[in-house]
Amino acid sequence: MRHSLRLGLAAAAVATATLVATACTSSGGGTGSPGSSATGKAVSGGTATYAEPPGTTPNYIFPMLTAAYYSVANIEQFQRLSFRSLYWIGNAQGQPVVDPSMSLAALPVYSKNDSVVTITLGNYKWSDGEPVTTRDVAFWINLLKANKTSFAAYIPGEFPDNLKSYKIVNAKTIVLTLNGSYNPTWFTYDQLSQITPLPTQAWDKTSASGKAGNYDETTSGAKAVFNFLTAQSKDIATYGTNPLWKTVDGPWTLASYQSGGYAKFEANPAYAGPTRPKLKYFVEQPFTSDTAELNVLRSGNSIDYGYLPTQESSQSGVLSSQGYTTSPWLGWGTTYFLMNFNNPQTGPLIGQAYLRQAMQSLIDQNSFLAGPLKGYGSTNYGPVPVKPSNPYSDSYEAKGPWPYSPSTAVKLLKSNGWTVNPNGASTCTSPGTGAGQCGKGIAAGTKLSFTLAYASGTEFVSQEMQALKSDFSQAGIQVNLSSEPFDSIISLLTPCTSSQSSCSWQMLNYGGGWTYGVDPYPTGDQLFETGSGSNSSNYSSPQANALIQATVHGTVGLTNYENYLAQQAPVLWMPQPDYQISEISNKLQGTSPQSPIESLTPENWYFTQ
Amino acid sequence: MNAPATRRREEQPAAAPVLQVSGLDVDIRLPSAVVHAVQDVSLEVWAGETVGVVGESGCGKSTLGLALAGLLPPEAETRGSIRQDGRELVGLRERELRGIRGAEVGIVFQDPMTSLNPTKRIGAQVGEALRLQRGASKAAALRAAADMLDRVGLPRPREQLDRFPHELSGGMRQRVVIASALICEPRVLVADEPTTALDVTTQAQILELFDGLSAELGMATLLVTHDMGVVAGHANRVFVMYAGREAETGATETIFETPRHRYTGALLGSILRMETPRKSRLGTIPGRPPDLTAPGTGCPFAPRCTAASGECTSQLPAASEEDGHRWSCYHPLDAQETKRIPEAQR
Amino acid sequence: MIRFLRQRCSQAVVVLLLVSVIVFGLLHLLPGGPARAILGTHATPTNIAAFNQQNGLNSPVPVQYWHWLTGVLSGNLGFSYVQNESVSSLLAQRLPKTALLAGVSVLLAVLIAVPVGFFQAVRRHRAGDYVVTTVALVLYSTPAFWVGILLIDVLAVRLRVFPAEAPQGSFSALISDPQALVLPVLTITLVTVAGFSRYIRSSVLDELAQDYVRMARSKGASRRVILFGHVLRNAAGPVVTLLGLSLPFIVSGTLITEYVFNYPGIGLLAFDAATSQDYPVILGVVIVVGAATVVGSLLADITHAILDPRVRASAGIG
Amino acid sequence: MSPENVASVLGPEQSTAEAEAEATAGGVWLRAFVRNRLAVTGLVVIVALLLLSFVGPLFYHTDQVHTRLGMETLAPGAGRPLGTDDVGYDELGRLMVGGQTMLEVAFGAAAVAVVLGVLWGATAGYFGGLLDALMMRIVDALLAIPAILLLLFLATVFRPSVLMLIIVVGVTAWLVPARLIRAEALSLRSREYVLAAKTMGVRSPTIIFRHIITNSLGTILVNATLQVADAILLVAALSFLGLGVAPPATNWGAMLSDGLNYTYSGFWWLTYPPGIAIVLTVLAFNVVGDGLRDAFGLDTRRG
Repeated sequence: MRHSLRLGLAAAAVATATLVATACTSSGGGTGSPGSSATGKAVSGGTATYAEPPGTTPNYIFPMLTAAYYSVANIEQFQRLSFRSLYWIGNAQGQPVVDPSMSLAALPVYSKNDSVVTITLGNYKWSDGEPVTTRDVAFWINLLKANKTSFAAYIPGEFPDNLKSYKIVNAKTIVLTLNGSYNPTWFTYDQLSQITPLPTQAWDKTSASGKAGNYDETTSGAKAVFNFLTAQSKDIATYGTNPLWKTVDGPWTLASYQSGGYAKFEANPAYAGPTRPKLKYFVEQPFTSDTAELNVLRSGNSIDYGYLPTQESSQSGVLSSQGYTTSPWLGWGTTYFLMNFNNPQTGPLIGQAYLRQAMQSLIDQNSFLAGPLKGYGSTNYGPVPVKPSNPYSDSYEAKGPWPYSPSTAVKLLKSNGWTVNPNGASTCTSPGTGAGQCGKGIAAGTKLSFTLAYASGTEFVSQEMQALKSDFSQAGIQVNLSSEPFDSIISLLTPCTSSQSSCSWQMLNYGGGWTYGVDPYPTGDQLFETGSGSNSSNYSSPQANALIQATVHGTVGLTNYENYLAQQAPVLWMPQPDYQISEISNKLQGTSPQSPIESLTPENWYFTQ
Repeated sequence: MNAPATRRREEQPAAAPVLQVSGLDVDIRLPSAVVHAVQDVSLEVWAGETVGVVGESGCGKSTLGLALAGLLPPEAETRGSIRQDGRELVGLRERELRGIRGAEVGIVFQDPMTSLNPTKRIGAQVGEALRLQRGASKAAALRAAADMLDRVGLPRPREQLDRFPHELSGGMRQRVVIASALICEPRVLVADEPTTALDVTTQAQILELFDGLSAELGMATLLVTHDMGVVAGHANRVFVMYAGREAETGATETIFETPRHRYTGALLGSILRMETPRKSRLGTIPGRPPDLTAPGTGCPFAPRCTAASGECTSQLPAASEEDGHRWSCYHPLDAQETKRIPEAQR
Repeated sequence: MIRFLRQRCSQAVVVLLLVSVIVFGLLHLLPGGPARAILGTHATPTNIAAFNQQNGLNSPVPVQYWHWLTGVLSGNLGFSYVQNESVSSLLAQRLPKTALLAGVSVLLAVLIAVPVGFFQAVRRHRAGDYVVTTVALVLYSTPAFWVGILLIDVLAVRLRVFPAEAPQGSFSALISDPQALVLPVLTITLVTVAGFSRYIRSSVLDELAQDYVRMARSKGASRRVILFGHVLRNAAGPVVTLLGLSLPFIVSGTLITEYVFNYPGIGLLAFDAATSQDYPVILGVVIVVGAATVVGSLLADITHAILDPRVRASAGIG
Repeated sequence: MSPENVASVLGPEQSTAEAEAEATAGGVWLRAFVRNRLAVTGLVVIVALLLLSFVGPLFYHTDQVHTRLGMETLAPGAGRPLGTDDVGYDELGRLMVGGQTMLEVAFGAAAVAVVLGVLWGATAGYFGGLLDALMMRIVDALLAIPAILLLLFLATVFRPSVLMLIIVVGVTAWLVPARLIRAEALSLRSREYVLAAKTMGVRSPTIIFRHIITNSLGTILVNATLQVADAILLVAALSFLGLGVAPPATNWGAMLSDGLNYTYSGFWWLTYPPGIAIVLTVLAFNVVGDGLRDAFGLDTRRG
């Protein structure tokens, strides 16, 4: 089970599972992209069915959503089919960069020392025939300004707080004036890519029967409009029929929806993008478990675009004889699990870099890759993944400063005042803060013992955790495992202070890490900066903060930041599993590349005879 | 309904008994053992006659009754002969037996509370045999049922047809049971402890009903009971059973006045210890009936018999007969001993 | 009969009230109480405090109970923040699907179990009885999910006779594709038949041992007449009661089966709710299933009373 | 053939004789049970599984602590009679460890359920009246809630552990014994010896323990046996739904559902051993329960 949730910030930030690199070395989208080997003549029409892995079902249609609904399944795989954002991440090579041809606007122009942004819209139309205008962009900005705390992707200090004013120059051009200078890449990727123009002519109203107006121009009006649209979005039973959701600028219109995540989209003939849908319908179908999905995949042809559960990857051959092509899908993110720096018992231990580094040295990523992940993933030693291929990662992360080496771990512990007790619990025998001593807050006799709660339901995570417990014992680090449902794990993910009862967790693994969806430019300002909303492990390092700020406000690259965090191991880096091992029917073409931010573009898909 | 019965009666030579049992053995096979429930029993019942079969619990008398009605379980093995109006019943197949049960042989069981199907209406239950055996229509069966209920003395018989058993008292239910056993006017009626579950007044009424009906229908009635009092008033002849065997048989007066078998004597003697003879139970004879799974070689009553001698335990006594009075005992009661049984009981 | 109905119905009302008390109790058992249950796991302490204030959750428990109960009675079972839908609307969508699955399965189970149970009783302790008893016991002892997966493996994947998945989408899509219902129905039926037939076997054996059966035989009734004319109706009473009582067990089996076959019913709803700590939904399902069970056993008892005049007469039992 | 069946076939006479014959031999039910070959086989199976789980590890040493990635999902072979599981544990050793958990939980839950149910049922049945009505309505209400739903709920509130499973399963399973014992108590309380005890001023708890519960021991024992079987199935279902115990602890249900992740990879040694262990155990307890019930001559439809 992969949980491609991206939780926003407000309540319990953090995102998750997935991503990156593949063990297969082929370029781009992995092995055997179906698109490259068309076997028959393209036909138009037909219904393509996409299998939704368990726990990744859509249930919220209004794009300005609250934290509880903030997920890949809702945004990239549901809303974006109908409502496009200003900038589309993911190019034809499957890299996490802006694709201007798919974007509603041309690349922005920065001026005045990168403090003013000029955005020019392309020729897109709403399905009711109205053009997509800068007024629609302003509609989004107005709603956001009035309701920013309700929007999951809002981070205090960032958009729209960093927006001084905007000015509509004409129907196609809008100018944003910022409160300072920003790194243009960061601003485009992590701020502007969130802006989703909304159909003012249909949505700028406060009741279903009311007429659309300009309510959003006052704060109270914008609140009323937001509340109305939110309420409509909570009426899930009407998703297929509510006329509100029929005004779209994307290639697909929701035709019907069932609670539980079954969604049927109909092609939008008015879509003005580069590729118009050839399929008539696109269906997303939920599954309760990987096994249920595989059962269906194995027993017939009702799924056109499914996936192979990692543990059953040996079935690839059988499925290939059934007319499916295996195609690993690499996501853009990093995988790790958390250690709580503020836990009253184990916080002082976690605060010691040498101990974190020792633990990182005990994680046998290659074994995990070969075993539980069956080769569908890649090693991962830092915040910026090496795969999919991208302009940001540094070769330092390729091998990482702390590859698997139990002897290094033992050495690190011994040289810092610990008596190592393999298969038991190592004890601190040289307390104190001097060199070669255990460190601050660690008393003599302290034992290395932690509890680690991990999310149940994902076979490879469970395997990894069992192996990790076993490996850690080599250096006398005791890990007591408990498995809990994903949701109960992530409900603990919120920054805390040692006096709070919510800080009682010691280690948590929700089976993922961070998906760079909100922030495709992976700066870490949300993850590792002191006090940031998604810094759930309460890591705090002045040096890390400085390096992060440099990436946001300056034009410095990411290298210093990412290498420092790889070396410090503020979280324990884990191998990066592929987002999913897609199984795509040979009859379905045009599916390559698979988006690094996990969005779906069925408008590119078509059946062959 | 009277027509066929009358015809049958005419066909039978009056000189032959309706029911003739000879050398009957019934073994019941259990997984662990074989119960020799009935051994070498011979008896005859004539039309209009009532024979009382008496004995303690476990003496085989009910098994005998079931054998006569062809109702033994599949685990039972029957040898010997049972003739009803000259027709051999032993060895008949289930299908053939089915045609005899209810039509030629009726049976009334002990407990009227459980003998009736709780979910079927009285009328249907009484008329059932007629529908099964004679193929009567529903309406005809109901009409006949009402007649029969009337004959067994159920008040307002027509109203009772639509009622359910639980709405009736015990005595009324037993009348219903009797009516359903007699609806086809069978040649033989086996009444297995028909009054045990009833109160004293009802007992008397039911027994009188039997007397009347067996005379009226010319049935051969076998009255199975443990109650000597019942036998005294309502049987023409008595058949005393012990451990699956005949102990003594003869005319009712003979048995009561000059019992020869010591078991019969004990049965009669046991009554006097009870304050109300009619309620007497036979469990008051010292000792326990023998284990029917492993019968010994001698007289089965020997272990409980005060007069038992060596020969009693080694060999089965042969039957002695005198004017239709038959007993199997090495040390029969003499007149002196008989006198000690109080007059009231004879 | 009227007295019986009145008595039995008032009993059912008491039980229903107790079910509601239990559910209300569960709501309060949660860490964070009902506020956490209703607002979801993402609620902050501040949210919870505000919610408690707003909804009178600081008032005495009986008062809260009354408010909650009147809400439930007017169809307000709360809102699922996880599913983004009101619980009653979720249940309204899912309940018919489960009712269909469970209904068909149970009907089939009864249709199979009754003759099988009769057969076993009649052939008691003979080869046929032993074979059927063994098969039934093995099925009864096998976890339902394994039965389902083995069926899929053989019938869907290897032989490709039936689809491995229940139809998705709306209720009409469900009934328009009966093929896809076969395996889920078969799974529940197999597991249920096993228990039912054992029970019916004993039930019929008990009836066959009754005096009235011997009485019927003594009237010359054939085995067929005895079984269908006499025993059936008497044995049906306990079977109907069993049906009423086994509703919760059937729901349990349905839950597992829905999970295995990806069947969008209330079992799946409850399971998803449990793994995502969506308490309003779990409790909504509990209360609806509880009510259905109570009503089911009420109906069963009434049917029993219709079948068995004695029950009607002895109102006020237990 | 069981005694009550004989009784039903033969009518009152022979059964009395038969019963008396047995009574003289003493140990009526024990003899009847021992004669039931199927039930004895069941008992043997249970003992064998207990030995396998609890004594087996003393003779068959495996490392159930350290995972061996690279040795995972190996087919049975020399030194690993049942192959290895998905993290490299020896499957046979795993079966023993899983059996311990499974049987501990099943016995524990059955014990909790029976104790709770017996006390509740005996109290309700003995006192009768309004108290009885109220107590039994509570049972009805709880019975109306499917155990698995309740378990799903409880399992999300409490962390899964052996003790938690015992309590949670026990707490949902006590209703049936409560009903059975209540019915027994209702009939026992009007018996002469109970009435006598009452008039002599014996305290109610004493009567409940000495007379009601003692005389219901047959029913209790039969039900306890069946409870064990049900608990195993329930725990298996919970494990399948992901609510079992945390690794490296395991139970047969968890092993089976883990193995089912590999259904199509053909790793039969991951599913069949734990699956068959579950089926065998449940089957054995059912057979023993039936045997006991027959031996005690209890109504076949109860318990």
